[in-house]
Amino acid sequence: MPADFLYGVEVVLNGLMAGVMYALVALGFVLIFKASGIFNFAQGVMALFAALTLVGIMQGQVPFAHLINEIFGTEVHHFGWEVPALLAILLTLVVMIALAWSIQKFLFKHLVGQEPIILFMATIGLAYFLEGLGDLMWGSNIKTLDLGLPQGGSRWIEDATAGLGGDDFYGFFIDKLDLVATLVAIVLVLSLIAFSQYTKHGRAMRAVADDHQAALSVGISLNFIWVLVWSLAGLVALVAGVMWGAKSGVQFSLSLIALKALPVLMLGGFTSIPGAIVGGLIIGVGEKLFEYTIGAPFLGGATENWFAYMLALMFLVFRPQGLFGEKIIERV
Amino acid sequence: MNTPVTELQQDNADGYITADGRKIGSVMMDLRSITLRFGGVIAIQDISFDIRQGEIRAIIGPNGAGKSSMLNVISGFYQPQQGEVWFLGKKRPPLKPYQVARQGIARTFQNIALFEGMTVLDNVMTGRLNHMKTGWIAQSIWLGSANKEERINRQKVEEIIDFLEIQTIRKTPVGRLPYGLKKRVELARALAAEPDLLLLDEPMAGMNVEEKEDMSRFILDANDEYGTTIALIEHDMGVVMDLSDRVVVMDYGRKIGDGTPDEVRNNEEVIAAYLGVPND
Amino acid sequence: MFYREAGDFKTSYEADNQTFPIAFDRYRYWFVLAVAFLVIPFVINDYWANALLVPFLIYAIAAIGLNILTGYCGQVSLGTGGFMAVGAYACYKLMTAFPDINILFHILLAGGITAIVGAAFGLPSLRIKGFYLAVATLAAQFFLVWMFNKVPWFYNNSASGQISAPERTVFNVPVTGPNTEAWAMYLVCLVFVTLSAIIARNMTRGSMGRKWMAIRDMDIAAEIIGVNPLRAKLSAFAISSFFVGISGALFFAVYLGAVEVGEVFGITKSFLVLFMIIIGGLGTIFGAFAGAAFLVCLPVVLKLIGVDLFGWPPDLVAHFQLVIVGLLIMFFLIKEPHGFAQLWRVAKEKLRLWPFPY
Amino acid sequence: MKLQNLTAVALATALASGTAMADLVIPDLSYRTGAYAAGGTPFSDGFQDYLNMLNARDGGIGGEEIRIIECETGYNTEKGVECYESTKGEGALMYQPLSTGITYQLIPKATADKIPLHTMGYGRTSAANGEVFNWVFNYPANYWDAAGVIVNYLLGENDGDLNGKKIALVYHNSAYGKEPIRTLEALSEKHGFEFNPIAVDHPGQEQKSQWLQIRRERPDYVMMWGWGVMNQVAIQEAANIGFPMENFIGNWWSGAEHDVTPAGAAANGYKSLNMNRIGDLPVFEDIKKHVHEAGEAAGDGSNLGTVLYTRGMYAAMLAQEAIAKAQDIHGVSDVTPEMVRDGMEALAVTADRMSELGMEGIGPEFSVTCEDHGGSGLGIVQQWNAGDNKWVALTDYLEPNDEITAPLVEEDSAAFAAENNITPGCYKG
Repeated sequence: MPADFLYGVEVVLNGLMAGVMYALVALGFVLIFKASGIFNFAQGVMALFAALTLVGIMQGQVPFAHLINEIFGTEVHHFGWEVPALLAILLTLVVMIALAWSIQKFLFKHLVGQEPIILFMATIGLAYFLEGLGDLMWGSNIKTLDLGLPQGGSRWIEDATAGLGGDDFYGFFIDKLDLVATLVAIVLVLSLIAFSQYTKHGRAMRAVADDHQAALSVGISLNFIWVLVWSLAGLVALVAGVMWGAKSGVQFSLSLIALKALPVLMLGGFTSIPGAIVGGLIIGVGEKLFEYTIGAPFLGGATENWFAYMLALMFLVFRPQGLFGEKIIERV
Repeated sequence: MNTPVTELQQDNADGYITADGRKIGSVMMDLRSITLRFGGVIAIQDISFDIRQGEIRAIIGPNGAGKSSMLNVISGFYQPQQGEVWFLGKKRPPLKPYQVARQGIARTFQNIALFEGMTVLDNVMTGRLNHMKTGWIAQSIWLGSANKEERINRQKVEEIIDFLEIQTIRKTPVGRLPYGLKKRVELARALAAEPDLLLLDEPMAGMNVEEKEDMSRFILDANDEYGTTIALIEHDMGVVMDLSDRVVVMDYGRKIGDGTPDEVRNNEEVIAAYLGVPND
Repeated sequence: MFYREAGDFKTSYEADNQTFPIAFDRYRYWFVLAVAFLVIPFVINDYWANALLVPFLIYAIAAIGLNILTGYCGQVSLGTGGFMAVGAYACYKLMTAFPDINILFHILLAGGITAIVGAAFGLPSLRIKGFYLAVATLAAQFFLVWMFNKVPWFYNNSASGQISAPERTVFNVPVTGPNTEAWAMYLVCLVFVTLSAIIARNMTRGSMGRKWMAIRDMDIAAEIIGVNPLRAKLSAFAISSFFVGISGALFFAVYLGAVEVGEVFGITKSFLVLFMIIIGGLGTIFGAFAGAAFLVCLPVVLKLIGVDLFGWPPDLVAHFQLVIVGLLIMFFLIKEPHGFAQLWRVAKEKLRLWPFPY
Repeated sequence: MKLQNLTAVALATALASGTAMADLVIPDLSYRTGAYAAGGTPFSDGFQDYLNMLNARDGGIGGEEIRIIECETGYNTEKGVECYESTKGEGALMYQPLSTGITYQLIPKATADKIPLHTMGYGRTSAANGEVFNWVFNYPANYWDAAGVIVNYLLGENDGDLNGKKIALVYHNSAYGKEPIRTLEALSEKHGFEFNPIAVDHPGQEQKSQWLQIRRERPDYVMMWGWGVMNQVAIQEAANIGFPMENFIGNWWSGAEHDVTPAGAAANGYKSLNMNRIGDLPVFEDIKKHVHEAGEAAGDGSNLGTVLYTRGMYAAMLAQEAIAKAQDIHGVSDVTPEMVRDGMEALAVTADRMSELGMEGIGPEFSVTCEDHGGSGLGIVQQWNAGDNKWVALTDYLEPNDEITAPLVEEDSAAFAAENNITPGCYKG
């Protein structure tokens, strides 16, 4: 087989796995939007905040150290212990649940029944707040996230496939971290589905997503469900933060991954979990393949950012109901 | 009951005189063998009827009979798969709803479709949009023609506001109004367009008796003072029988009756449809 | 006691339909204009112009533009940064290609070019609605920035890819370039912002505005009463982009003087202008000003209080600033979800009835 | 309009509380927040700590106390302008804008206001031409020098012959990243290597396409012009595809500790340029003693001795020397911005002086003239040792490629002069 074709296949494979990473971020958006109609602008910052908290707990950092030192003239930075990864993840989850609870209690409880644009705006405020809070708590330097996740291309796959092409082909490159991310994403989605299908709270969650009024009338506590949903979104944010943070270190730019999730949401729809996954895969493959075939050779490269949006846009123009939506019949 | 098409065309010039002595003119809107489907569901099946100049024409039938779909076909919101729509003696090509509106057809909606963010005055003014022609440059500097046009149309709107007795709520945002008033504002908006044909989709749904009486009066007055032709959907039989000159009865997407209120009242199929004779 | 409409009878529809129906509001409006035009230019210094007033005025134009599209016509756009870049680069190309023509025409023309680009990117709005459209406009944002960065023609092949504004004058007074005085900069922006506000007000109170609002409130009903959705939406995109383009041109030529597209007109700019109109109040001209003032001044004020008054380290203040801006946004939304403009309206209504509680 | 009144009140209060003493005002436009905070923080710490140390140890410069005004820009152009305007009234002697975007903003403004700018290793490269840019100084080195130094280093590695080699440039898709392209194109013609620029869009978290391309094309060397998260991701991805790290060379903004640590051991062997020497310097003892132990550390004090901290300190030292020179020339201790400009133009950094200051060999020796504001352009190549967790200098100061860059500087500054009606010539006061 010609090397160019095989490299194209390689680009597609890597695009698929990049798509999984995008879908991980998009999932958090979908969970919240589906259950409460809130377009959560703060999802990216939540991923950053979760990852910062995880690293902070693991390294035994004193929260708000800089502030404390400034006010009391002390010199505290670390507690002097290190927390094992698993325990730290659990503690971070506790923090994210507490965050979910406070968001519901102090913010959205007071905004029940408002228009979507106002709820969206509230999440913008939340994003500012969390960004500042994360900096204040843990500092704004880059932190290394070391959970012992495998990194680097898989030699085995490379060697096993090197024989497929001629001398110009070096075998497929697959990043081990991407493989792990794919596995984690599969587990995450399966457990989310299992949770929503087979548990009481999961079913209540779906009921709320379907119809608030009806759910209320059968005695489901909306408040509880929303805390639950924000907690789940916090969990998804943590996973996304860990996966992206393993690559780049934990730093402010982590919050910008939200921008990679938006075209995925557009394509897959804001309310569909399968949509987020398939949308992520399409965007991942589409943008990588475009860069490989047209962007880099003819347009000077760096086309991925806008092409992802263009792809989603083109798709929507021809299929406004999105990937899994049914054809809309308009009524008056 | 289906009036043969040939017969209608002969009638075109004539019209008839109603019981209360109004002169009804020639055929304004002629619907010929309309069929409308949504996927596999047939909403309207091969229906023909006409609406004449100056008359009040009612469309009645049980829920889901396809009445609203019929109005939607007339106002161009749905395109029928089969059949022809003739308006003012011409066959109408498939038009967008806004093009239909520009031909002089205005309507109200079953579930009020007012512009909630705007005041009553602005809502009624939107009814005049097709009468306002100044370009965007003139509007942006608000001089001469734009100002004059605004004033003339405002005058017309104020007439309608007076007519419908909603002067006091002129500057109130529509979102704050109670249901009955909203219905009235919606009628005002439709009347402001000075339409040749006015379509009313359940104008009295959810109203109490007094409100219904008011609304009936407005409908009759509109027909009387402005000479507006009206086609309306209504569930309240008493109102329908009082108001309308001729009635079309629909059931399951088919036409089961057409004629004067008295004729329809005595039509066996209609009675069966309403009382539920054991054929369903 | 003087804030009353009682006794202030209107005898014509024009009088009833004017922008400020209450006499006191009218006086205040003229007073603000008089101060802005006749007092501030004489007392302004570089700091006030560059740190507060000029960015405030320019953002107000952008916010007016976006408010027409989002606030009046209901089409949420996140492409503002990209459209501002179109205005800036159009202005730059015109300035350097036709140096003898007055810069004011270039700025207007830049607005016109942006209007065309904006209308083109508005086409998908016929099929895509709501948040989906917002995300779709990001395609414009990313593509435009990428293009201005990538195609050397746009920056006249300069080595760094930056564009910088050469000196241009109006009545022999430099308004762009390094020798521009604070008052000249301020006045140019003030003239544009005043005209923009008046034009936007006129458009939104007439039949165009009603068409836009009808589309915003219920697009199907609007179409059935005779609004051509294509024309209404595209005209909103075009006119909105016209203002946004002007603000971009001013931002580049008058305010910053040199611009790198990815940094100045990036996605954060789009969000910033959107935040302005939401915080200020959607669908009001006043809201555009209030939102711009809030988001331009607040960081400066917070910085002054934190750094200069309390003597805290700037990084701590900067972090706190984010927390405070976030909290303020949430607080305002809980107290008054419809922005400053609504707060202002409610206050005025209370004032009208004062001292009676109802 | 209400809000503005509020601001006016706040502003008046704030300004009234500030003290306008006759001292040496040096603004520090730092960025400790936002996407680039990790780079801005250590630089600003070093800059401030050194100046504070001078105050504590020597009582300032020439007996005149230094007042640092820190202003947070967040690497954002508009905030940078606000910072400039709010500090220039305080009598700022010179600006170090610390961002290419803000530099471009300030070049015309500072020129009009007659305040010198020092943009070390960033900003507008052609500002090295002092006859066009009277008020801008970019010594000791600029980006075009950096490209020349890297190519010279590679020539040295390959016995002076790069013919037929493939060299790729991974660059931040912005004005900053595009800077070296012209120089490298000219150099590729001269030395016969194949040059391939590869763009990475901001912010650069996702670079799979770019690195797959590098993996396919197998260049002999990869250079990087990156900043922010792009650096960390690029180093990780290079390690992932198994690119030999010793053939991967970043510029001096892509070679700090925080750029390599997230990749852990995989980053071992990565090289980068540096414009200043690293390692333990005697001056650190003074900083510890006079600043950190007195509880006056800028930031949390943890950055002492890092690459960017040392660079910030180096920048402060260059400012100190320029001010001292100005005091020397004009015979007054309370200098004005204009005098500082003269000091900068007469600056001569010698090895002896650097040793005297406790920072032996921190930078190359260079002297500034009215024509050449660019310094010598020398740089070192350093390598990351992941085992010891530190950078190791591989070379002494290497020469750039002046015969390639000089005409480019000439061409670009001439264009600027023509656009802005500047008649090139030395500043005459």
